[in-house]
Amino acid sequence: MTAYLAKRLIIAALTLVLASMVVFAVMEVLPGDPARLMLGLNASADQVELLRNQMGLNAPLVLRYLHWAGGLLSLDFGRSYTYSVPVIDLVRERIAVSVPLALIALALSTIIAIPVGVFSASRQGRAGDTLAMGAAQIGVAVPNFWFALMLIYLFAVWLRLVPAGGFPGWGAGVWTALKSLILPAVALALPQAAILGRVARSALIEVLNEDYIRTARAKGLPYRAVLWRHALRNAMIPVLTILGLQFAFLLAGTIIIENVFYLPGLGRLIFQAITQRDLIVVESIVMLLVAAVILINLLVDFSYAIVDPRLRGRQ
Amino acid sequence: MTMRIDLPEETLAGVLAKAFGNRSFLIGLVITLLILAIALVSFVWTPYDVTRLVIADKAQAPSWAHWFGTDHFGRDILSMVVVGARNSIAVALVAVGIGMGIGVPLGALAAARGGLADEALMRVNDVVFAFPALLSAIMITAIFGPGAVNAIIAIGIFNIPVFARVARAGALAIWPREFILAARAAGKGMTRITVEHILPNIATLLLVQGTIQFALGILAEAGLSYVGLGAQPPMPSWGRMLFDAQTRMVIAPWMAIFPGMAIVITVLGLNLLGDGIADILDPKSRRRR
Amino acid sequence: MRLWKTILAAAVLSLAAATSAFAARTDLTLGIVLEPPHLDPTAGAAAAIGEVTYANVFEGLTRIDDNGQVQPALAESWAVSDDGKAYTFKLHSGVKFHDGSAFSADDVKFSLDRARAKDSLNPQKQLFAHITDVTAVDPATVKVTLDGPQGSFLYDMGQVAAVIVAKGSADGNKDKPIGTGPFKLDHWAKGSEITLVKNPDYWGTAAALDKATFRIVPDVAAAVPALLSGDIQAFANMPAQDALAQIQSDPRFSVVIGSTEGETILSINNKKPPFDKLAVRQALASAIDRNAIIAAASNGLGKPIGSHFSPGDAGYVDLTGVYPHDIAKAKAYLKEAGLENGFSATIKLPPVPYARDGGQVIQSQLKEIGVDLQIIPVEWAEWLSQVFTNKDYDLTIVSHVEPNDIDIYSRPGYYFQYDNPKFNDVIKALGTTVDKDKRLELLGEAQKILAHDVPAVYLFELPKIGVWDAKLQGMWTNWPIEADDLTKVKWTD
Amino acid sequence: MSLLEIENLSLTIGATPILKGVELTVAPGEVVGLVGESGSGKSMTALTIMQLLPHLARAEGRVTFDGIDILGATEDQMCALRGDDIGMVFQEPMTALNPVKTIGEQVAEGIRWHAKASRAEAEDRARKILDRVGLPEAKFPLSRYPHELSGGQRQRVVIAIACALRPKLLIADEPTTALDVVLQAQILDLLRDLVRENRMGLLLISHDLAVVTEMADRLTILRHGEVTEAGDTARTLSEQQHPYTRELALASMHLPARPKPHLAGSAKPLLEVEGVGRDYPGRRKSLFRPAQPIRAVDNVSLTIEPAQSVALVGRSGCGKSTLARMILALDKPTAGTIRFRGEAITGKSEAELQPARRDMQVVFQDPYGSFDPRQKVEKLVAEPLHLLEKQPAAAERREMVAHALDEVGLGPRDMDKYPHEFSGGQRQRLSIARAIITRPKLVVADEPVSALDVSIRAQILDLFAELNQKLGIAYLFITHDLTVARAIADEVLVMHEGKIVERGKTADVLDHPRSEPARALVAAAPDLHRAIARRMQEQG
Repeated sequence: MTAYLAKRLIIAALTLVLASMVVFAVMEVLPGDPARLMLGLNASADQVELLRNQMGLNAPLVLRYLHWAGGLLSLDFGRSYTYSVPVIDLVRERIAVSVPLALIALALSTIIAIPVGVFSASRQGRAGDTLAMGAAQIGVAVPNFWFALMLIYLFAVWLRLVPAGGFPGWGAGVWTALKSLILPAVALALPQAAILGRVARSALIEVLNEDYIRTARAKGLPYRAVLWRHALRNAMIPVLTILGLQFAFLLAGTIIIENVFYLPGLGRLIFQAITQRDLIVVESIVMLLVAAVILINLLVDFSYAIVDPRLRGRQ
Repeated sequence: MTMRIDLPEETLAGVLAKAFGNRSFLIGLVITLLILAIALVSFVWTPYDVTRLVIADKAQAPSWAHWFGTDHFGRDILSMVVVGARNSIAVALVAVGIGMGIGVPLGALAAARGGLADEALMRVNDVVFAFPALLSAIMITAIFGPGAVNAIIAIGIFNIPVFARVARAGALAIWPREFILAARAAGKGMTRITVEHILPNIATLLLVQGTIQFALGILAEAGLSYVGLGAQPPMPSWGRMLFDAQTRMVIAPWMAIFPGMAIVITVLGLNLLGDGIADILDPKSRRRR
Repeated sequence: MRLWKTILAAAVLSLAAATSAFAARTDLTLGIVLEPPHLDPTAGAAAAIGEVTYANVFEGLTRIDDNGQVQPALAESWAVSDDGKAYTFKLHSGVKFHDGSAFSADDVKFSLDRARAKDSLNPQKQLFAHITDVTAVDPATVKVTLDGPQGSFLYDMGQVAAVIVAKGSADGNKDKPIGTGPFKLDHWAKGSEITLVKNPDYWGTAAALDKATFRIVPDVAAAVPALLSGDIQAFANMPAQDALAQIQSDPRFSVVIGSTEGETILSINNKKPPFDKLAVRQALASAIDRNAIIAAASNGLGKPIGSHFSPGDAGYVDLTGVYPHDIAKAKAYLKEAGLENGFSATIKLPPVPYARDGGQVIQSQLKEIGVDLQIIPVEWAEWLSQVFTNKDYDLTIVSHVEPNDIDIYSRPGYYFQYDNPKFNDVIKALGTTVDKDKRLELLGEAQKILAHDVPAVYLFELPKIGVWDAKLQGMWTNWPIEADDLTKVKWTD
Repeated sequence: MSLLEIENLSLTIGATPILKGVELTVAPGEVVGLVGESGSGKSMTALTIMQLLPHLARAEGRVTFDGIDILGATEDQMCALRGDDIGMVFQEPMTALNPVKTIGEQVAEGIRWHAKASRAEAEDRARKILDRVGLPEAKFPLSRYPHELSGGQRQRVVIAIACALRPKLLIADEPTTALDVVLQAQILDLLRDLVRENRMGLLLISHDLAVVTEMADRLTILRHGEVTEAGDTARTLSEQQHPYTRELALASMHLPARPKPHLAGSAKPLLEVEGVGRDYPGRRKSLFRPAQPIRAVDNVSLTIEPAQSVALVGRSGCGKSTLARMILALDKPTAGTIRFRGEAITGKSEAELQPARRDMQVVFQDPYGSFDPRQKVEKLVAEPLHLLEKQPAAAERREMVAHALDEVGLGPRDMDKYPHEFSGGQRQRLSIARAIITRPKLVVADEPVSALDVSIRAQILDLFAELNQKLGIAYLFITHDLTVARAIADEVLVMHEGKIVERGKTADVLDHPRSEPARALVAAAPDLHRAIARRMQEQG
């Protein structure tokens, strides 16, 4: 077990090094000058040059990379150009929004998708199944900002149950903070639930043809119990794969929802950092995202082993 | 020795007979052809000229004059949906093509080789997957310049990791099967086995993933217009019509409803077509009455 | 039973009325679209920095009020020498910075010297270019000497970048702003909101509000529901565009359309053929219908302009009649330039609504005279490097929001690449004239030259769409300077 | 009143008729055999009793169990019966258990459901029944997972599940078909004891006459959904009144004609295997002790001469399939060398193996798994042609495939069909066609007939014999069934726990086995003659 873990960690480290080089090179090649962006139209050329020196942008490429990469090792991500604040603090605030939001959205999507998948699989080919899968189809294609705005006008403007947006911070009380994450999580959960539902259905249909389902029924278990106790767990592997992919996407791919609900999430920070050419922040966040994706994949692989004992032997 | 591939060819008559018996294939085909026909017609004629702005009749509700109403520049939304079909479908389809073209072989190779190659490929996949889409979009604009064609490259790149992962998972399930052992006993190498046995058996899987990525591709094209990728005005695209509608949802909801419906119908059509094709290719499917 | 119900209802009603009577609200949540990168107005050009801090957290020697007039601020009064080269400011006494340290003439000297130093990164460094010496005569008096008369000096000292900072806290202002204003920073949740609280020992008249929160609402579509749901009570400049009609009809809100200093123009690369020919520029000006652009790109709000001058400012001359919208005349101009069957060019558009929408309108308008425009959307970073620094563009659309900036057409190396000696002389004269009427006359002449020579096609002035709760008072109508001055804002009922 | 009564039962699924006028009764404590080939509807009869039929099935007639009308019963009533009063054991042990649940959970589940027992009580009863079926707690704790057990052990767990609540009727659908003869004998003994102990009725379904004769008091023979004959086992099988009964009996004792057996020593060996071994990395039990490797094949040596037919016999798990795969160069041995036609094939690259592969081909056991479902027969059978130096033109390829199909008794028009359109027996013929298309010198057949019905098995063995005579192809048969070895092989090697324990002429080894494992195999192998003789004595 530990040998396997060690191997995965070494490979993860190599990947992170590869990612750091790639993102650093990309940021170097990207057009646009951070200093000019900060000083604006009226600043003179030499003022811009002065700022570039101050920010160390004119230092030789390799030196800057080593300095930045060295900092990463000691978890010192350096200071943001535009915010002039340590990147760690910036990112920590954003993670405090994006990670809970992603988890809630995933939980919602799973709670919706699994029962729909089970319902559809048990009525394969019949009316209920085609209806559910048709709805899932629409769920994928509906632009989620459209659905988000419907939610806002219904629950925030008309019913005033939840705030229209913004994030008061966990300091303002867990419930108040959670309340501001409910609508965005629902808006994110819809398309994900649609995709997850389809995958769960096809995985379940395959499992229902297996012999051990017949053995379970021969034991006298009603069909419903067989579905939930025996079939579902065997269909978890493809479902877990999709969940892993979705969690990685939900971390930083939700800029539209973050904008519509004006949430200080990771997605918006990356968007701002890229458009402001805040190199240090972009580079650090991409590294965090790569590390997150690697970690998520590791967790998904371990979850495979938890779900399916046959895979435990391999590790 | 030239590489002769024995792909599962069907006699044309057999396929057609089976195809036209298949309900989802038929519906899917009709919808897809309808949309393609509309898009082609738009080269020749559209109810109104999409390039002309008529500020006077700005943001009008659907009426007999403008079936789908007008947008914030007074342009006829029906004409824009029709013309926009060309660009959105082309971008999304080719992008799915790129994603499949590069992603599937990578995934299949990773599954076939296993060991270090598999691990390396999957980790590179992780990096590409974690890379913010906007960053690669700007890179592409910087290198290849703006425009619709380069949006295809950008969205294509987003699709590669997804198809690689799906193809790898599918292939891993097929490799241990006994008929693969038989193929190895017939002296076939890894590449030939992948092409002749692995790919046909995961085709259905890829088709389903393809239709999902198609829908996401159309929506992604909207996000790219921020950095200049995707169709430039006056050429409309569904993605950008939604992008513009975003700020005028309350006063002119039809600006978002009709392009949104166009996307849903196209995706629905393609899905049914995909499911239909998957059924037809699957030799076990009886011809459904 | 019925009697009992009426008593209960009456009690409830009176209770509600009572509570709201004596505890008038003292907190306010404003919406802003762009988040300031930091809070030090002397170290960054982003307009959002000034919008939050000007007059609230930081103060200068003088202050610009909502009519664009210069008012005293930290300087109680001032005396100008006859030759107009020396200003002696009398400072208020008993003024303290937010960190408790005392304010004195030394801070003024420190701030002005810091801004005009060789290695200064002050975004408006040119405001301090003429200062030769700053001496603190005594703790309450400062004498500033210039290399020559500077007509707009008092106006310049009221600008956002000219606020007075303390030596001890100057470098930390980006994250922990220490000023002398009626409010001080309470908390900044990056990406979410900036909260200011009342400064208890403010030297001047205290503010009515105890707490003011600037909530960042980046998405236009989110602004309207935020307002309707009561999350946000005021937008100094709301990006409502088309949703405005809906809010105007709502009695809970008052909608006040004002002006800004933002001259929205179609900038032309004057050195690049065929735009180096006047006739071509005249053709463009005549082909463009300003009202159509305003209707499409700015929801019908904002006044058309004929030159680089904001209608709200003193000295404005209406020159929109110089090239009225006239397709035939535009074609004639093209013919005169030898390009009767038109030509093609590119237009680079930064990522702001007035540019991305305005560009499409201009594209379709110029099409009618055979000018075929290819739209190239760019990000701000690319706009600054391609257009502003490298002059690699044909046409672009941008709004110059800097106040009092007609002199940019005389700056060497500016992206218009326009060099008109006659115009440069007028600007030089303006710089040294102190007399008010003479300045207005010179400003008028400068406007006329630009209007006729069309180095850029002048479209419209960006409107200020003020939307706030009907029971709120004291918000600015116009934006002579981009600032949300909350000093006089209070709830009425 | 007998326990189970089936009168005039007819069943259709969708449009296809499955059963017509089936009659069957089972009394408490009685063992009734239901015999028939695949497709005869015997499994469907069982599923009708359990009401586990597919969605489109329609059954008519009368089925009563213990006085309850099964066909009219509601799903809840059936749920109450299943697992409590009627237990069922299935054919394929490898897939009958839920891979992700422990054996304890799967056995206790039925008990908790029916007896509403607490967890502890249910687990305790589970331990008892598992011990009773031969899986003592010491070696097989409840926490074990199915994949950690062998085929035989898993079948015992299925039996434990079926008998956990002492059912009145046990239905066993081909319970031992997938097991080797020794295991089969043990499982049948177990079933016999359980029936006697609990006075259960047992409906034993099988295609193997010998097994049914040993177990059943009465038997019913089914063909295409209709009962051809029923009655007392010994009398029915000895008198063989119905022609189909006679045909079945003959087929199960059939020996293909092999005029000229090929004796060893008469020519240069085609295949030489010397000191070959194969180790697999064992699971590391604890962090400190290194995992000791599992030795699947241990120092095996053998030779096969051209046109000679050799059988490799042994119980499942003895390493015979591993050896076969190494001979086919589909797996690399960890020790020893294999030479084919004089050249070594161990340690060679895939390219260098091409000529060797041309002369050796393989036939697999599972007719359903050994064909790519997406390709047509023409492509599948022609696959080995890839090995030829000169690739034949398309027309010539079709000609060669047609010829190969003809040789195995199939027609040219079968070329354009898909694998799923053939029966198990026909598919095995396709497998053989694929194997002989390149005229190989050696064909390795891994359990080629164990999944087939008796009559089809006879035809396939005839085909093998005929091809051996006509084309001079040498065979290496891997099987656990001695009747197959006796039918087809000149020589027999007996393999036990990775080693060859005995080798000799077929008759010598099978009639006078010397080594202990060989003797156990011979004793356990069911033989129809012996079974009928013994049954006659008992019933007098």
